[in-house]
Amino acid sequence: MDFSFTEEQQMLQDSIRRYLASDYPLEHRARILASEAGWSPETWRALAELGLLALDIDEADGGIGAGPVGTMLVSQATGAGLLLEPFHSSAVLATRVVSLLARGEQRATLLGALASGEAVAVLAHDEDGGWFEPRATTAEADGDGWRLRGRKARVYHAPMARWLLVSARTQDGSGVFLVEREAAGVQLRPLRTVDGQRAADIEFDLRLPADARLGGEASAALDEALDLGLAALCADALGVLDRALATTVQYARDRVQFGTPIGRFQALQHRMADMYMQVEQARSMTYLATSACEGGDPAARREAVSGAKVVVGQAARRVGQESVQLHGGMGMTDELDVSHCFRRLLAFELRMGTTDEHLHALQALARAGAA
Amino acid sequence: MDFSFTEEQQMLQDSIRRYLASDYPLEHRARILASEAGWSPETWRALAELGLLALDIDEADGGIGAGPVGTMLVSQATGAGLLLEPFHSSAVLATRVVSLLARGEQRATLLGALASGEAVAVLAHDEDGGWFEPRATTAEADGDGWRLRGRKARVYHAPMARWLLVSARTQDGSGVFLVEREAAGVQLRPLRTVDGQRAADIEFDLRLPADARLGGEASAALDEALDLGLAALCADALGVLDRALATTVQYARDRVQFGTPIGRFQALQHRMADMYMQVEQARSMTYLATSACEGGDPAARREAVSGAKVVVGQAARRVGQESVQLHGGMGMTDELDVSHCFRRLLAFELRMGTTDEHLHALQALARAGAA
Amino acid sequence: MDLNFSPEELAFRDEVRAFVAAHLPDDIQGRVRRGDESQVADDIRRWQKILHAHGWGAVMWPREFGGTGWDKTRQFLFEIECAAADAPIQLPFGLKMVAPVIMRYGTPEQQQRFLPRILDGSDWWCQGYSEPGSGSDLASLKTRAERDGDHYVVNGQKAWNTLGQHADWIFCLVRTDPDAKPQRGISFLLIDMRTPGIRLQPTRLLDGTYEVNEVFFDNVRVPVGNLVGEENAGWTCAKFLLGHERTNIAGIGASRRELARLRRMAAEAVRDGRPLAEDPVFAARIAQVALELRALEVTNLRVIFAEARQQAPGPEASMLKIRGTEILQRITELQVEALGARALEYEGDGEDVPRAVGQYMNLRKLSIYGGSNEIQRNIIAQMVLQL
Amino acid sequence: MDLNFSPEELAFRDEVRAFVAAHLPDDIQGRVRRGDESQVADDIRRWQKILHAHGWGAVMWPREFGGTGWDKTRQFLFEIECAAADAPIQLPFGLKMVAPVIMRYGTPEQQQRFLPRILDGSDWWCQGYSEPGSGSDLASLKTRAERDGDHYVVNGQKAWNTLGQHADWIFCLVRTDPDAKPQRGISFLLIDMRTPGIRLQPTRLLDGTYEVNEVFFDNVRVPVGNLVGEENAGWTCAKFLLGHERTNIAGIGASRRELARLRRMAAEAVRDGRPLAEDPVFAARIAQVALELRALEVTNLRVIFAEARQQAPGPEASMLKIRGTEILQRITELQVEALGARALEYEGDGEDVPRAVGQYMNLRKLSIYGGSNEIQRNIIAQMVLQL
Repeated sequence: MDFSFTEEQQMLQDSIRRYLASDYPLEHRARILASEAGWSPETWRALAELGLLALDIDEADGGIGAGPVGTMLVSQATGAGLLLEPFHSSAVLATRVVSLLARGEQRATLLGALASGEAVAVLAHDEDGGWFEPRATTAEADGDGWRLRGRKARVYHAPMARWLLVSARTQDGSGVFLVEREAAGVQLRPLRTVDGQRAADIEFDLRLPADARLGGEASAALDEALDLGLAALCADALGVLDRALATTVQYARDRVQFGTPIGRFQALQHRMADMYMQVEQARSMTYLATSACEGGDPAARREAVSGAKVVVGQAARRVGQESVQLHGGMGMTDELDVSHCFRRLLAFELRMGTTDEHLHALQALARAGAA
Repeated sequence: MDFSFTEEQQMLQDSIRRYLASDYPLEHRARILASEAGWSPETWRALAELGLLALDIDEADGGIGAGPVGTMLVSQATGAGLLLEPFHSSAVLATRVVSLLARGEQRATLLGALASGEAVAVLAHDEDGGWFEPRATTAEADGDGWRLRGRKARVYHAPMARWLLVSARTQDGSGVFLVEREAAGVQLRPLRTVDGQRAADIEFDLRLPADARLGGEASAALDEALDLGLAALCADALGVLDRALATTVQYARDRVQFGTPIGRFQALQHRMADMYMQVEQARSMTYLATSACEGGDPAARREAVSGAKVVVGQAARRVGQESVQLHGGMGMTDELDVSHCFRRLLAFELRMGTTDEHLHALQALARAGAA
Repeated sequence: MDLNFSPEELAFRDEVRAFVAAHLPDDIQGRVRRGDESQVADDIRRWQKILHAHGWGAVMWPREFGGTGWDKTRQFLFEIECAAADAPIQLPFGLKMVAPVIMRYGTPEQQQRFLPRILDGSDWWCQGYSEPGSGSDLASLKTRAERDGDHYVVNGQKAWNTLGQHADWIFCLVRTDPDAKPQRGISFLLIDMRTPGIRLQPTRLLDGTYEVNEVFFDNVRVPVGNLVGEENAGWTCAKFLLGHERTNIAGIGASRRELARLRRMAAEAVRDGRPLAEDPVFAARIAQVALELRALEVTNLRVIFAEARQQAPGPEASMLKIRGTEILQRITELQVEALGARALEYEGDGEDVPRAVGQYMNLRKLSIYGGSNEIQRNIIAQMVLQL
Repeated sequence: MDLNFSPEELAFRDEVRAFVAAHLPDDIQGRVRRGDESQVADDIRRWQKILHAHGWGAVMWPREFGGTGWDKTRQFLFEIECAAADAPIQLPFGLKMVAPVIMRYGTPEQQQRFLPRILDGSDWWCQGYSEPGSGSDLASLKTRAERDGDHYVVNGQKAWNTLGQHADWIFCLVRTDPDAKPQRGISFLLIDMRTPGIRLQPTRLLDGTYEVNEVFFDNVRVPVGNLVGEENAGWTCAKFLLGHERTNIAGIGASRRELARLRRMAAEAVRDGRPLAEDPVFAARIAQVALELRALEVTNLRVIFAEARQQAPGPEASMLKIRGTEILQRITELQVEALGARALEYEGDGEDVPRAVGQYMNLRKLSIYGGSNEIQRNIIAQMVLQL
């Protein structure tokens, strides 16, 4: 049992932390948020230069191969920095899917473009009516290629992606298909999410060449990549939770009412103590999920990951709400970071399976285990 | 809309309140609790002299006919006084069942004995596996009489009753049967409840004469009496809640730690404010249930009564726990009244249908209403 | 004790229901239902004029000032019916806040000048109470008003001014004696928003909307005739106003409406192939909050009944504020849960989606504004429990 | 980072499991399982002797005093296995409370005299800290010890003395300098329970049981050799003790055992014709508390890992205390809910019924004793969050 991090892992986190602290202040972020594109290609290039876009590319492919723990540490920093750029979507989720499935020249091309920041890819997986599996998206063999049809919902960062990795039902189970975002037969309806990020609903009805399918039957690889993505999303939320708690505690120290800093009022102290405990429990479950992503047992991994999603999601709800409440009126403005933490935490509750969906999944796992 | 009480109603409450305040102090109650019988026939006679045992007997039968509101007010006082004697079991529940069902000479005999305090009767209704209807107790026609078979669970005050009014399934629905507690074929297993009261599991296997059945098909009358009994039990619990809150607030004013009365600590203040709100919400639902018992619509009555059982039950849980907690170590002893309030509130949660059972019932009612 | 409404009250409720159904314009109702605030000021003004034309412009005012003179029960029923029908709110700043102060402490001239124009919707009022440094601790306010001939010269800054961008008038607490104890040197001043030196700066909120402002006063000259009550006695007005602000503070009407909406959303949402309303865990959450709301309705009626006998609103109103806002916030939370992942899309179309998510975020304010729930718990502990 | 136990640790766990399975007497195990406290003192002593015979009498002591010298991870695994197997608790008053104080501040003579008899279960210790007037505010204690030749003469009263009716010795905080500031005039004294002038009065608890006493001291003469540390420096010992008391404070073992019991009870209970475990609402409650417990296990391991590097337990232990007691209390609450109306019968037979109800009531103490959860929240706010 070891809760320490290697020097390398620590350095990865420090590098992104330092970059965001110096080059990504709240006002700068506000301008990106308000811009047409909703992200900064400049920032993206900087992340590439820091090597962070190769974080989840194996060393054999020329990447860092930082693994779940390194991904967790960097994700905590992207959360704490309220990063808008598609690190999680492209450099974690999509990159892992490619690493697990693509072969040969395609693999090299894709990973190279992703690592350099030249292109963004996103995994188009979520559908309306359920998060866990592709249902309404299908790929049928069509001559020597594929016919891809269906609809994906609220795909984070799709508008800025060159490639969409589309999960679909196939005759042999599931497959992942590489689609150019700008291809004919791909229709994006861009939207803004509750945390101000750019996403899109996407309709597919197009023919694809045979090699558009990455690897073969992809259920296990998809599950593995999604679980890593969930663990990383939990780590991102943990970073937000840390920031929300820290900013609230600081505000309580500074804000004077009735001649006393409000942080001296015992009722508020106890509520901040509760927030602290929520955050620490969220941290423990994030560690547990990350650790499970290093292990080989998919059932144990899914259980830890869903458990983390629930515990972190519940902390997100309560800490988000309490942070706003303890800031009083100031918490209701978008001037301070607390409101942006609140919205990102709300988005976390809803993304990649809601808290309720993961709670259901956990109970189903428990029933399956008991049977 | 009128939340006031008549002078007569107020006087009823005052009379029992005064009696308990002067003649039923905690030490006296402790002796009754520790006694073999678990109740004081003396106290019972005093209640009879105050006329309270005729409270729920109609005026036409020579009683007070105080109705649901009068019953509520007196029950608040029996709760606040932590009364151990079978007022609720005999003078409310059993008396109402007799009033609604018995006829002629039998009616006169029973009500006379109940009003005078000469005899105690209890409604044997609860069974293992569900509160709402008799299931495992049946009465079959047997010549010119009945064969009563079955088992009732945790019948409050049964050991001190002369008569058991036993609800049972019959060919035409439900019936209530008058059984002498000491009759052959009646087996009591006495037990102590979590609030120190005396109760019994009872097995029945005996023949009864034809007139043992009170009235005819009794489903509606049973429901009406049970709902009144539930409303009265809520009122009793409300009295306990009032006492628990008052005693906690007083303790917080008096108890000095770190040079300050603990009632000055804001975190504790806010928790007592929450307790206060729980109690007031419980009061509102008790009023609503009582008012519904005066109305003619059984579905609305059951909805209000189940709603009250849930809200009062949840208040019982939280206020009971918080009262003990805020008393610190002293709350863990049985020296102060707070522990006795705690136990009576716990019993309330479990009696006459648990909080969960009534919540289920409410949802079933809502589904039936929607369908 | 009788918890039923009287036949007269029920007839009154039916009358209100029929009136609102007949007279609330469809376009306004549609916007309120969708949470579309694009024409909020116009909607509020139009509805105020419609009510006024029917004699219902001010249901909480006495008849002598043009109100309906209704008792609190009828006011309660009126608000419930209006909310249920998706009528816009009536702006509280004139009707419920400054008007009672003017009725109680204003001169006859002030009453004649200001009250009719509040009643008919001509004047839009806004509030100048809180400041950046003084939220819960209102008495620490710093905005100064110095006497200069027959004018006060006002300098300072107010915060959390709601919808002041539409306002004709603002009522302000200002410090007229900086040397007195905090509560002693405060005065209550009415200021025309067109006076030179007033500048509004919108504050963008958590949910991305603009509904509050900061108001800056730079040598704003206010005629002394606009002082209400005596100089330095403004704290009396302030407390009086805060007492009246608490009318219908439980927000039963809004919670009922949103609960009905939640039930509809849960019936329409599909989870695991069946209506979410049939999911036992979610159904239990709805049942729980519905019960709490039912209890609060009765509690509200109890407080109304007690107040009718004691006149002034007591500290029990704090309970209505706390529970009322907690319940409505909980309902908005459940609406978001009912939407599930669909709630991620904030700026999309669809009637429920942006409304529910926006409302959930926006109504976090309920437990902060109007005396935070922490302050209300202090009041219960100190005033009710005497701790 | 690696959250897995090492192969050595897993082998160790299996060894403990096998030992307990082989050596815990059936009759003791049965009583613990049923919550039967009729022979609790004897059960505790017997189990302590069995552990001691195996060299495991004091798993938290260093080897030099006869302990196992195990690290915290092994201590953690040991306690979990013992709890899971329904072994009796090991009495903390000697092993975890007075012994560390004697090791740190005691003379070599005191160490030789007292520690071996704690280890082998010969001496039963109890605690004399709290007083009727000083619970959370320990430093306000009033029990006096006055020097008279080579004795202290002790007068006063202690409260919340757990299981002192079986005790051979009591460790006490006493006031030796009434004129000093509250924390300065306190000394740490070891007192033989057979000394004349000591009288115990049992305190009947909420759940009807006797497990705590008041202890009265009437001119009790205590040799000065029984003073630990210096006179008037007892507060140092007191704080040191409170720090060590917090070892394994999260109570993961007990919570795990009770969670397993809850699951069994829910599987056996029938509600509406099917197992309660299949009721979605109840299943969700169990799932929730199970998740919270899982998170706390990891948090506990994190704290153990951090402490191993920093030596002393930090304020994070307060979190373990709060969440650990809240979770165990919640599990006992759910056990009562699983029983439903059957829980009404407190003094009946049946394995689960009286045990679950009695335990629910008895364990209300968890959030009060050992530094109330309110005090623990103060500590987090002040020591961790620096508020």
